Amino acid sequence: MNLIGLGLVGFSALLLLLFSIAKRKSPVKLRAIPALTRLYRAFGLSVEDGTRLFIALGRESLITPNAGAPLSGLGMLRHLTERTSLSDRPPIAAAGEASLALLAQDTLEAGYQAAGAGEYYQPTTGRLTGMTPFSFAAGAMPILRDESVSASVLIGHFGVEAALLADAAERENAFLVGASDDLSSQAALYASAPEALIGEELFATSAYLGATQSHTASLTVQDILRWLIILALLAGAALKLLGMI
Amino acid sequence: MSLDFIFGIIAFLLTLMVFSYLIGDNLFFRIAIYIFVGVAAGYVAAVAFRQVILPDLLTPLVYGSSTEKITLAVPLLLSGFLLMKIIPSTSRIGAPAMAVLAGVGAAVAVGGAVTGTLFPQIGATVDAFASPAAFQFVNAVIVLVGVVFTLIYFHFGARTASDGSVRRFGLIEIGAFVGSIFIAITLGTLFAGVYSAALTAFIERLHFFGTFFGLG
Amino acid sequence: MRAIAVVLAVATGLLVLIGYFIPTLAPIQSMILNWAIILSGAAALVGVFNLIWVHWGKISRREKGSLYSAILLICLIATLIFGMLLGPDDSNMRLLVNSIIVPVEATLMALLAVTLVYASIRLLRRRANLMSVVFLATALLLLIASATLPFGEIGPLNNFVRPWFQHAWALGGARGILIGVALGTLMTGLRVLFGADRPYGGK
Amino acid sequence: MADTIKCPVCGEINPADLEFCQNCQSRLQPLTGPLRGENAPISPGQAPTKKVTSELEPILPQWLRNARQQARRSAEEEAARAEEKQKTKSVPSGPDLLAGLASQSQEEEEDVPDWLANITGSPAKKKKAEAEDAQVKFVELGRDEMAEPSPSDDENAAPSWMTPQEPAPERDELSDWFKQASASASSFDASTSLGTAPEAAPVESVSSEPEPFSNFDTSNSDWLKPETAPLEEASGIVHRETPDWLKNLDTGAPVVPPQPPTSNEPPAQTQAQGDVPDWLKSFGAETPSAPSAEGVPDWLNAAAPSREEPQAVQPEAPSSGETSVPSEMPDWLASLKPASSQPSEPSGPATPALTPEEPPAKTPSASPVFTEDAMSSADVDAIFSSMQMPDWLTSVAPSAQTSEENLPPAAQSEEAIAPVELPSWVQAMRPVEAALPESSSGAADSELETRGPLAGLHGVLPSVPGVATPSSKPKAHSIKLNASEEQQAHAALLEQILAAETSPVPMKAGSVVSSQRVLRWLITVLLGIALAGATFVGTQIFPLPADVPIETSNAIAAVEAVPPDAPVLVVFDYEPSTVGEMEASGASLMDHLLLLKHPRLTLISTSATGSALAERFMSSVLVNRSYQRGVQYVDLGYLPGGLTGVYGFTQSPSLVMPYDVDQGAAWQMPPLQNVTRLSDFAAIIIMTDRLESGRVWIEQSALTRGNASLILISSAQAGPMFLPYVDAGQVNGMVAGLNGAAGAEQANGGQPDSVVRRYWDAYSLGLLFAVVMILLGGLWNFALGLRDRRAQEGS
Repeated sequence: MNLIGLGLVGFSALLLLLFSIAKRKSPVKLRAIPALTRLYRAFGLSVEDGTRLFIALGRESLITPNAGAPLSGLGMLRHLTERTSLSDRPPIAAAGEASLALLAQDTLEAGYQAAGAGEYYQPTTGRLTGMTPFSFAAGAMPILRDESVSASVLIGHFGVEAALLADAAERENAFLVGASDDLSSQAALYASAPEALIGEELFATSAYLGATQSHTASLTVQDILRWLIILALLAGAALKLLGMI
Repeated sequence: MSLDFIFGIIAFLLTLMVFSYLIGDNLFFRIAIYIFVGVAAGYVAAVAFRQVILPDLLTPLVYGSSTEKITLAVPLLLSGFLLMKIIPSTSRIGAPAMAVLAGVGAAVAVGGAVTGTLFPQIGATVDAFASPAAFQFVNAVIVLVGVVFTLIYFHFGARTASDGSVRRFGLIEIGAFVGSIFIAITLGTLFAGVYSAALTAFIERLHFFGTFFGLG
Repeated sequence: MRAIAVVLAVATGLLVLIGYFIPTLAPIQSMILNWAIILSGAAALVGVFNLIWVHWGKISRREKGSLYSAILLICLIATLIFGMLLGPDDSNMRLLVNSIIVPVEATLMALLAVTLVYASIRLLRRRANLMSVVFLATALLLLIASATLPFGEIGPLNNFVRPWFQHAWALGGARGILIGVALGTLMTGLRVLFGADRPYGGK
Repeated sequence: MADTIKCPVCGEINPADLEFCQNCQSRLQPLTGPLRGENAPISPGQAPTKKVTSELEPILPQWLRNARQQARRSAEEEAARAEEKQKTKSVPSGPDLLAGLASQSQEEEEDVPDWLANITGSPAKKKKAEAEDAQVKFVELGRDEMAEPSPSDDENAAPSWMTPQEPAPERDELSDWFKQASASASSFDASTSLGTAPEAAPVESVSSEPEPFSNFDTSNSDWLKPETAPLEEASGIVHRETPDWLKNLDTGAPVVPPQPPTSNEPPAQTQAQGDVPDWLKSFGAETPSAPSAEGVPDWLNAAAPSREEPQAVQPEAPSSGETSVPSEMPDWLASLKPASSQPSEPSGPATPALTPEEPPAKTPSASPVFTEDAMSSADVDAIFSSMQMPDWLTSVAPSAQTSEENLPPAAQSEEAIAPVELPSWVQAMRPVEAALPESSSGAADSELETRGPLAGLHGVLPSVPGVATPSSKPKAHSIKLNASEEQQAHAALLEQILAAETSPVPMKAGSVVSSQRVLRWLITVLLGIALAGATFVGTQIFPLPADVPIETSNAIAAVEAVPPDAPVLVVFDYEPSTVGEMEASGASLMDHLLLLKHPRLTLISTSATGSALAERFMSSVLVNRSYQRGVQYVDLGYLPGGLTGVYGFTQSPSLVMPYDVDQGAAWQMPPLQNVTRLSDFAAIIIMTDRLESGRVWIEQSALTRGNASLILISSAQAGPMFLPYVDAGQVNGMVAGLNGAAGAEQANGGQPDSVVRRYWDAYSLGLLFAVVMILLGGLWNFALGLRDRRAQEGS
């Protein structure tokens, strides 16, 4: 089983490298995700009307199996910062775990520098709003109300406390997209968030918001692995029925 | 007046102040959550120091063996870099420490995804067909169909249709539609569970009130 | 410094990753993971100072809500000092947790009971599609199946429908979502390990 | 003299005898000739030197003295005849543009010889009128285009600045001077005057001067009212009566000059002086410069007379072959030369050099700019409308539009295109009005640009027939965007996107926001009343589910399988937010376990607050079992590191967590007697509210727990996600939420004071309340959602 796992990781890495380096004749076409389309538009509008973007990265530690979601959120934060760093009100990133908040600060600073506006970076735009799940949500709720936030993104690992942030955003008539890798949180966000990303869509935000080729290559590799897993499921079920495994 | 009674009154007042959010955002709710955030942060930081930094880093460095000291030199150095992030002007020094955290986190995420989710979930889906019971078999088929179509739902690759719109291959669109139904059923089921948990919390708070006032 | 950071991230990450599949590297993996645990503990302290820095700035600039920031700072510093001196397992600290953290968090959770009902009512106004209809129908079915009536249970719902949905119908979608999340996590982690994504800064 | 003349304007070749171009109707024959020698023109404002010729008589030859006396006698007889004529004939008052010269011309007519009288014929008027109309139209249309003059133009075109032109003393001198001229007329050599062009420049200059006035509505412009009143009166006189000398111009045949009596001077004089303001009399030049009074230098006003006086000799236009005129050109007439530097050859007039008198000609140039802009430039209109403009400026546009409306359709149609093709600021730069006198006088050898930004400049483009023809309509330029269908489609798409982006997003109406608030309050009140009633009253009318879930039954069986006094590891891995549910969920099972097996408990937590919650659980939920820390149970506290910490603990628990919360040697304490590994525990109970943390324990402990049973106590929100592990056998049993706890309570005897029993009524009520609210509210909002969608599709 270990070798299979290692082989799967190696195969995935190889595909990712190939699709990241290979030059395509035509750009990769991705299915429409209405939530991300509206999110992209909300970013533009918030920059135009001088309001603020708020990105919540969740409260999960980086050294857990759920680190993928916050890492994806950091990737989106980077691209977002590059595009909105010069707006009247720069975006604010909040985290519920200390190391994640520090990474958010580094990501923001790198985004400002990439945009040629490194001197405008403010460390206070990357915040630790709380160090427990609900204290993180409670600490982030005033930001939605007091700092003229017009668009919010919850992307990372959240619990059901994400529903409180979605409710606070609706009270302020602010646009919000919720994306969590936690199933209970997804259920709560599907009902309470104006827009919700389901499951794997969370990891596609960077590619949909105009990131590098490696992000679109990731989605291509995910599609390939997806069909391999489907084949494995069908084959495994058939073999199991036949008693061959 | 005992300390428990004083803290009981504080708990009651804080509960009442947070409940006031149902009326709308107000001063009392703000005060309650800022107290809560401050206490929670202080408590977690104290836990991190007393149960992580002290026993795992400082104590071994003082009382540990030379091997332990050498081994802990790296995290000690990286922790020193990390503490530089307290001051914005020296925050860049903490980059290597954050890089270690990010690298380890990515590795744990990849390892956990493969060994903790992919293999177990695929295995459990396939193993369900081992049951001879008809009802179990039906359930296994439902689960398999649900897994397959849910995976199809997430397929990202698309192509430009004749009408100019970007869509997925026809069969994939059909499969995605079926998958969306399974996803809706799953999220609906989980939503019921989330509401049950929140409702139980509500009831528990009401019982707290009842206990505080000697009711119920 | 940035180059060193990239090298450290890739090297430590690959060692930990390989340790999952090659048992001989497990000790190195365990050692690096312990380093990461210590670093996350140190990061918690830095994070607390970050929290103090943000709210102290609000107070010094006399921004809106600086009163709340002052309250937060007082509570934070007091809890931090007493927690470090007495330890989090001290009875007084536990009393603090049970009288402040538990009631507030439990009440915030209780607020969700109202919030979720309100959100469910508004859902079809926001997204009037089949998926939302199925979502609500399933939720209502499971809620009814979870309750009992004064005259007794709602037989089939409690005994058959609820378990069947939880064991079969919801399970398929849940597994599909979890597998999809795992695929996304795999790719995201690999991008960080390749240095394509550098959340720790850099280009 | 050449046989043909090339039109200086359009380049058309015309016969030499034509005065006007066959193509563009521009004047071909210069009307004035050069003035030389003693006849050199006086500079502007310079008074002619008085000549007392009587002092020279003694030195004159006899024949000349006789001639002078005859001349005096004849002059006296003529004066007497003139007086008689005056009695029977009304005073011929010249047109307003000649008003200033009327008396002067009449004065001249006293002694003016026949040749001079003949030039006051109707043709001269016709030429003047044509040229004047041309200039008025030019000003109005922005280019040299002949059109019918509008009455208003005619009136406004009246060069009222001419009225105060004649200083009385000069007139006296002129009369004397003319007497001498007439007396010595016969002695002049005709050859000297041959080929000298008739002096048309003054006429042209005169006709060009009305430009500023032709475009100003004097009735609206306050700043003009003081002067326009007399001007309009003067013009009225013009229309009532045309002087004979002007009538005669109509017939080219030389007529016997009338002998205007000198007595008709005073009336004309009085009328002119009576109508004209004093300041105007004293300094008539201010009148023409008045429209451009702002920014017009004084020298400009001073220059005006030099362009007016030629009007006096305008009747000389037709070359009658008289030779005495040039040689005997009076000083005041000589002063015209600078104003209209005329070439000697009409066929090829030299380009006039810039003379100090040219700048004055620029004076009117301000008026076409204003009128053109007001008429054709919306930009300037916008600018003017947005700024504080003086009254005189605001009054420009209406008058311009008036004159525009008076144009014939053809002229308007051309006008409708031409100005638009030229930005107003470019039009404002055109020296058209300044250059036109020369152009119309045919003084330009090179091509005169009358259109576009180069209008008024000479020689910038070659004179090619058919090019830059004033009367030709401008080429029709297609205004259609030269873009492919695809480009236009993209442009339309971009337009739609921009429209969507920039379209104002309607803010939620206050009523909507308040309705949401009311809905929240309604839910809060109804749910609060239902739950509080059931809680505080303590009803137990809702029975607990009789049917126990399979996973719960398995959990109960696993608990009952634990040996007595066996070590059991309890993992507290939930947040304070779910403490109520978790304590209710785990209370029955844990109580059942402690009641039956009296296990030795080891508590550990993987959340920072878990340790406190564990103590709370032991001291509140299980208070009846009176477990003491350090005796029946040990609390290892917080296990940091998440996955890594759990992994390490499952591998070697005593090494990872050697101390309890009181910093005692945990593994030496009674609850952990003979326990060194995870497999030494009889059971592992995981109390969690999250799939992730529970999954970590399940997966990490799978290889090291041995025969220890794994039991999950989960929150309802994570319960369904653990079912696969239960079904797969990785977990021996699970109690999920209050429903699972109800089943566990059944096994525990269903005690009425159990937590689940006390919660159940409120719980069932809350569930049913949610069902009713979501069903009714959902249907209502579904209908509203469909309505909104239709509205959006409709829009």
